[in-house]
Amino acid sequence: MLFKKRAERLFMWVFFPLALLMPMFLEQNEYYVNKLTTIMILSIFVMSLDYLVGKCGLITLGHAMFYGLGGYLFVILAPEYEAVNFWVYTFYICAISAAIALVIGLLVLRTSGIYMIMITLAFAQMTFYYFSGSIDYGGTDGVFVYVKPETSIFGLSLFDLDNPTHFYYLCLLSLFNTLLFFKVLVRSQFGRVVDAIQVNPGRTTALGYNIFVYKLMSYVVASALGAYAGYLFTLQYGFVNPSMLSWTTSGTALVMLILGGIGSIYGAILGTITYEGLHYTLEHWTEHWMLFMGGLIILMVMVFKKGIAGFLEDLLEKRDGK
Amino acid sequence: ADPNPIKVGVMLPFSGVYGGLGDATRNGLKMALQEHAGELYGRQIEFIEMDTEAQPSRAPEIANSLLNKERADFIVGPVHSGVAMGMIKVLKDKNTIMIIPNAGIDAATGPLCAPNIFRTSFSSWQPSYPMGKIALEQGFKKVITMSWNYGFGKESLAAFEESFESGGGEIVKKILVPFPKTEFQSYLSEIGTIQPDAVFVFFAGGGAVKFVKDYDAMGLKSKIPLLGAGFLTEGTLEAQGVSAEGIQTTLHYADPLDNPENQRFRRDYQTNFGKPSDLYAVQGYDTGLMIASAVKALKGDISDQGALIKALETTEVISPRGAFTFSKAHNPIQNIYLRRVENGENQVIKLAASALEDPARGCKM
Amino acid sequence: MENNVILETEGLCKYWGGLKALDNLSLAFHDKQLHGIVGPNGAGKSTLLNMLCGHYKPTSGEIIYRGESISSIKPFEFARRGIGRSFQKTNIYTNATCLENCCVAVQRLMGGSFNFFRSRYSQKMLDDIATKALEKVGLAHRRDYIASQISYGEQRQLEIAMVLATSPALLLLDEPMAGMGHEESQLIINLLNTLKKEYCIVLVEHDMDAIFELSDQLTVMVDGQHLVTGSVDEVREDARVKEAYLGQGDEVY
Amino acid sequence: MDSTLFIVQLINGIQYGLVLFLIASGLTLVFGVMGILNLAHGSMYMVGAYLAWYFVQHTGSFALSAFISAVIALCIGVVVERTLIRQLYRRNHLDQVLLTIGMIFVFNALQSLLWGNDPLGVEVPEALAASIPLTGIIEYPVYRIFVAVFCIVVAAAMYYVINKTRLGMLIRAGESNREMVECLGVDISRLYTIVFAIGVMLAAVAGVVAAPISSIVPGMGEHILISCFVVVVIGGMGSIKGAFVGALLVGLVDTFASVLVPELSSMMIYVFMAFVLLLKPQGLFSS
Amino acid sequence: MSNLLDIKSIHSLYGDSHVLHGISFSLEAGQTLSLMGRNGMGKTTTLKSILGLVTPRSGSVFYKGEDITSLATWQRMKRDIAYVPEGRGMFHNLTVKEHLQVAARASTQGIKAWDFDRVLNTFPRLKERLSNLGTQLSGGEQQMLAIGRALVTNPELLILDEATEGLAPLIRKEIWEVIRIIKETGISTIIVDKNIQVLQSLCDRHVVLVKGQVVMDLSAQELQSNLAQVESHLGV
Ligand SMILES: Nc1ncnc2c1ncn2[C@@H]1O[C@H](COP(=O)(O)OP(=O)(O)OP(=O)(O)O)[C@@H](O)[C@H]1O
Ligand SMILES: Nc1ncnc2c1ncn2[C@@H]1O[C@H](COP(=O)(O)OP(=O)(O)OP(=O)(O)O)[C@@H](O)[C@H]1O
Ligand SMILES: [Mg+2]
Ligand SMILES: [Mg+2]
Repeated sequence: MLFKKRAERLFMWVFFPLALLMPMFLEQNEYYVNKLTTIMILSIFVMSLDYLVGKCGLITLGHAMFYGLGGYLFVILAPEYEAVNFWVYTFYICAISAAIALVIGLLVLRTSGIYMIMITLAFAQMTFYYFSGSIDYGGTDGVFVYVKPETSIFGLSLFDLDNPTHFYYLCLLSLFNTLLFFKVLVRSQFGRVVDAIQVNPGRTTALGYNIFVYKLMSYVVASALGAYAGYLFTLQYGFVNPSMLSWTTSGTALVMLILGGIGSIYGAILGTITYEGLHYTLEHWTEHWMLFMGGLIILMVMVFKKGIAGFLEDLLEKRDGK
Repeated sequence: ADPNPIKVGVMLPFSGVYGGLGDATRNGLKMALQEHAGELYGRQIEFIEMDTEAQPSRAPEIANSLLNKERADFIVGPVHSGVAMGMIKVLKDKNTIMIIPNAGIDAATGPLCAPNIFRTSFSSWQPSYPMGKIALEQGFKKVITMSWNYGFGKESLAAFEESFESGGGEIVKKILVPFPKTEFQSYLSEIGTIQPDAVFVFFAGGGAVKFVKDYDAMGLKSKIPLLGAGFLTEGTLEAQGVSAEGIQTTLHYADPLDNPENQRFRRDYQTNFGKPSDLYAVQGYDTGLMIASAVKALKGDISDQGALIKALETTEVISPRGAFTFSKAHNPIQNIYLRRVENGENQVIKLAASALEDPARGCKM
Repeated sequence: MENNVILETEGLCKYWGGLKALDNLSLAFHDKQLHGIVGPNGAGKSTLLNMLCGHYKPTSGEIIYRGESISSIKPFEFARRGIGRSFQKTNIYTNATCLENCCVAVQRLMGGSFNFFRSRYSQKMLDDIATKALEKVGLAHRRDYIASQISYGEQRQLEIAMVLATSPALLLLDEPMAGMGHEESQLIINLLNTLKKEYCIVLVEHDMDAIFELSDQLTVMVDGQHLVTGSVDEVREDARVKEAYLGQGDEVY
Repeated sequence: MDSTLFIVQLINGIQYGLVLFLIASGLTLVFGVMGILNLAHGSMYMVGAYLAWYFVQHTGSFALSAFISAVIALCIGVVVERTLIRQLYRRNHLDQVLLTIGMIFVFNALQSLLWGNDPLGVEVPEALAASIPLTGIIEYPVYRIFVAVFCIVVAAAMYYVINKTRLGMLIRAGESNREMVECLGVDISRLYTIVFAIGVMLAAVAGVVAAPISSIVPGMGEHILISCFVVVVIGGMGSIKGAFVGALLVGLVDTFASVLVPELSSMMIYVFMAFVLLLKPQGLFSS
Repeated sequence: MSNLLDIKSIHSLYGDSHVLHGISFSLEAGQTLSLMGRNGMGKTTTLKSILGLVTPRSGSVFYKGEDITSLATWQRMKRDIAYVPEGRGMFHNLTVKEHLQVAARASTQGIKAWDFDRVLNTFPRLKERLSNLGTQLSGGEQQMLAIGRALVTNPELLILDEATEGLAPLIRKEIWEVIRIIKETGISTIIVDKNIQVLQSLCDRHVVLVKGQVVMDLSAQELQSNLAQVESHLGV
């Protein structure tokens, strides 16, 4: 079975049907559809980070680099005033990001622990400053995407990216696929080795695995999906800005991830919803939202020792136990 | 009268480095609309305030929420040019009015100009352009220019260079410091060795404080005059202390500006908010005036966007900075003053340019 | 005898800064024999094992496996050629079941480790081989226990099972009986007694009873250097060994 | 670049490096030596600068203000360790990330509530306000020389305490095995409270000392935070000597990059760090 | 009470798993006590409960007549207890020299029988490794260092958990000799070890644990007569 834990199954049965129906309730309000879309996109990003951090034990503070690259690659590759094909560019962007991740991974994965955190940060900061200072790509002011891609496959166009509801469903579908993909990946034979490496790299080497290759592949896969999320984010409003690449973006994703529950994959969605939800609520409630946000984050670290997902799992297990 | 309030979305930074600017702008805005509350044909004003955190990547989302969720009639913001880009992306040609109370990015009233986008502050070009002529008048031939390597800074330097070089001046070096770095020591040493006639800089906020203090501490101020776009000494004088004395800047406003509107404004602001007003408060105030006057002109009915835009375009804002009108690109046509810091205040020396209009390059409106 | 040597070292050296942890060691290990290595603490026994399995790179000297020098290959390739090892400190996947521990080992042989989609639970054959390895060390009844929940002795057994599951030709064991009770030790001794009929085993151990009982060949090292190699009886009676390692008389007061 | 300018830039680089070391010193202690990932370190730097400003306004004396600020920071450190950090020693490093990011939010909000968002400045104390001529028309402020000397003193003191005293050994031992330290009859939790508080105090003192030569603005801590981590990591975790050398190198790299490749200068310290870590994956002076 | 240590019906748990089921025994001053049992019977847990590294759910520990159950570990150790843990507890970032320096102290009575030099003379092997880090030692060297580190605190009660683990026979003898010497100076010792012959000749009391319970608590003479039964508990 793909979803072993009760909490996980419960989540799948609650979240996706709800998400599927959501736009019907929100029909009159485009904003909420957009907001939820952003949350889906962020969830994909955070989920790819969760795979790296939680499943592979590769903690990075440079994941935003790929998020940003997803956007900038589109701006760089696509002609400015011509609608390109969404699927083709999805492929381009994922492939190029994967290639970049391959090269960077070759360097970065030689280190581990805090050193790896810092060297991934270093690469992210380099790209951040590169785009911040670039003349061609708008520097700190960012660039616009004037024409959104069209989505036809063999002439059949399913989505209209300019329609927020369509875009919402595209992102929801992407999120669902990402979740499924990671779940399958974790359960796969590849996943077994990755698990082994995370728990005990020395032993895994001694069993004859070239652990570097597994780490590298994981890094590449997660980075490509991170870039895909960035690509979606760019398409949502048609705007790319270097702040997508900044370390605070990586840091925030990490916060969402830890909140949600590291290593649980679906926790990424919980974490993102919680963080964004809190942010939204507090911000509308008081100008000093930071105070409360900070306080709540601190509180949650103390209460949810294994993140929200872990908390749910314990809750349901305890009930089962009785 | 229409029982529905006029919704004014306020998209400003209330936290972080630009928090002070956002706060002052909002105060000015509210003050103006309060003062003119009686002339709005019974319409109430409802403010919806959103903290942009000066985060460009969040800008589209917030703008979108004001547009689609709150259905704001006016959206006022932002301070930061990157955020402006994100907002414009969402708001361009939509049925709400966007009024920029600070962000100077030339493109907003240049290539990206739109009927529903207005600006009550300035374009980056405006405050810096007149300084080129003044530098020449004061006999400076060789100048080093310096700013952060970002849009606002680069546009400011370009405007200065435009007028300075066309008058025969020479830019001996252009230093672009990566944003938001504030470690200036090495650049200052370089300036000290090159020894130009003067230095023209663009910095604002914390960077401006640091730069001015370092410039003085290195002993350069007394030997190489420091010129700048007005932001160098705006809202930073107290922190800069004596280091700022003697610095000359050009800007569309100065606190001690001698006109009745300004005197009244500064007095009222002080009593209302318990602290002195500043440039950003003025810009917010003028934004309020502009909204009020348009509502008044339309007798409270702002439902027709065409008419609203027309009313806004033709407004003459009687501002503390002196009256100004709007160019075709919706940017103020305004006076620029030459100021010098004396006793901790930006004293007005003279009018550097009167009714200066931004060239609005690239605007097809 | 020469013909069934499977692993040899030639002038093997390992220096840590100025310290010669291992100095010019030349040994030969024979197939289907248990080769004991003893020596005082810090003699370089663990260092030797660590080099034989590729964990450390030798400062100089050669490791020759089935006639081929393997001193410069990557650590993981040692295991691929059939050199399996257990560690001085128990080294298993503590959060997984015993079966899963062995499956990781078996999967390397069976392939499919780069398969992103195939479920790790889908291969019956893999499970069977892993179970067999567990059976070999007498752990079949612990198959579905989480490794951290079985006793220390059983963990050591599990580690040996994992090594066996990679079907090695050569087993390098570093103090497998350390910290183990009498009963568990006896279990391992019996196990090694059967295993040495099939594999070449290099055993480092301070438990003299065990090492004397098991060894076909016994090497004594002192301070990084080779002292003697020979049969158990030869070594036991060697005066130098008594002085440097065993001491006089029994360990009883 | 002629030789005088080169020398001036060399001095600038070293001076900047020393300031960086001072700011990173608390982090070296708390993160490098004790192994606590405190992202709120930058916030304490900011708090130090604001406190300095506030007390200079009220007492008029920089020295007095520095003293009061240090004491307050020490108390904050004790409270934070006792109430929050302590709960997390047994937990994942990442939980510390989350906790301290929460603290950043709180500190930022408090700063904005207490002192507003305008940039502030502290005057250089009277006694150190002079400048000495350096070359050509450039003068060098005495205060910066004072700061450099102060940094060196802090570095030397830290090096001595951490590496040569029993206290230092205990702190290091605690990072590797808390339980065992307690088994030596040492109250490790009190020790850690004190050391954490000293780390916090060092951050705040760095803020105080830097206040006269920097602008006091919201978010000033976050910018510096990353640089601090760069310094600690380049030097190698837990090594005071490493952090010191790392800081100087970063200072020099940044200064010369500003002159030689101005457009890329922000990137350069990261390029440098990546380079160092690729050559020495554990930093320059790791054990 | 003349007993140095009294342990009264201790129950300890790891999470939900109940490991110690009411352990009681006592140790007179100057005595040497062995704690025996198969793997996983709770020997280490008992020691940790005495030291406060594991908090017992119920029961109490008296040291020199004083109830120390609620004291923190360091407070207990301050009363001149020293511990050589299973697994050695090395500090990976301290050198051998620092390991000894950091631990060295006089006993509360001001006794300074063991110092840096005496430890090095006892374990000359360590002399050559003074600047190695704790984890850069061989297994046996680490064990020597752990014992040395305990001795330089000049304890009154020494607790050794498998302290001869991984040591060569010669060194093992050395250790037993050391323990005999310190026993003569009046230091009490609790030893966990698997070498029953040595324990037999060295210890005054023997406690046998089975599944977290004391099944036998014998004096030296009683052990002789019940040897077979003890051995069956230990699986010899
Ligand atoms: N990483 C290292 N750095 C420096 N010296 C080391 C390192 N690892 C081991 N040594 C030294 O090398 C020598 C040999 O160590 P090794 O672990 O091989 O001994 P051993 O024979 O296994 O001893 P034991 O029986 O005690 O386990 C020891 O003196 C040890 O101090
Ligand atoms: N940290 C822990 N968490 C959960 N269970 C534990 C933990 N440590 C020990 N146990 C369990 O408690 C029981 C007693 O363990 P303990 O270490 O006290 O035994 P021991 O008698 O010292 O054994 P050994 O001779 O192997 O050292 C064992 O069943 C063990 O599995
Ligand atoms: Mg060894
Ligand atoms: Mg034990």
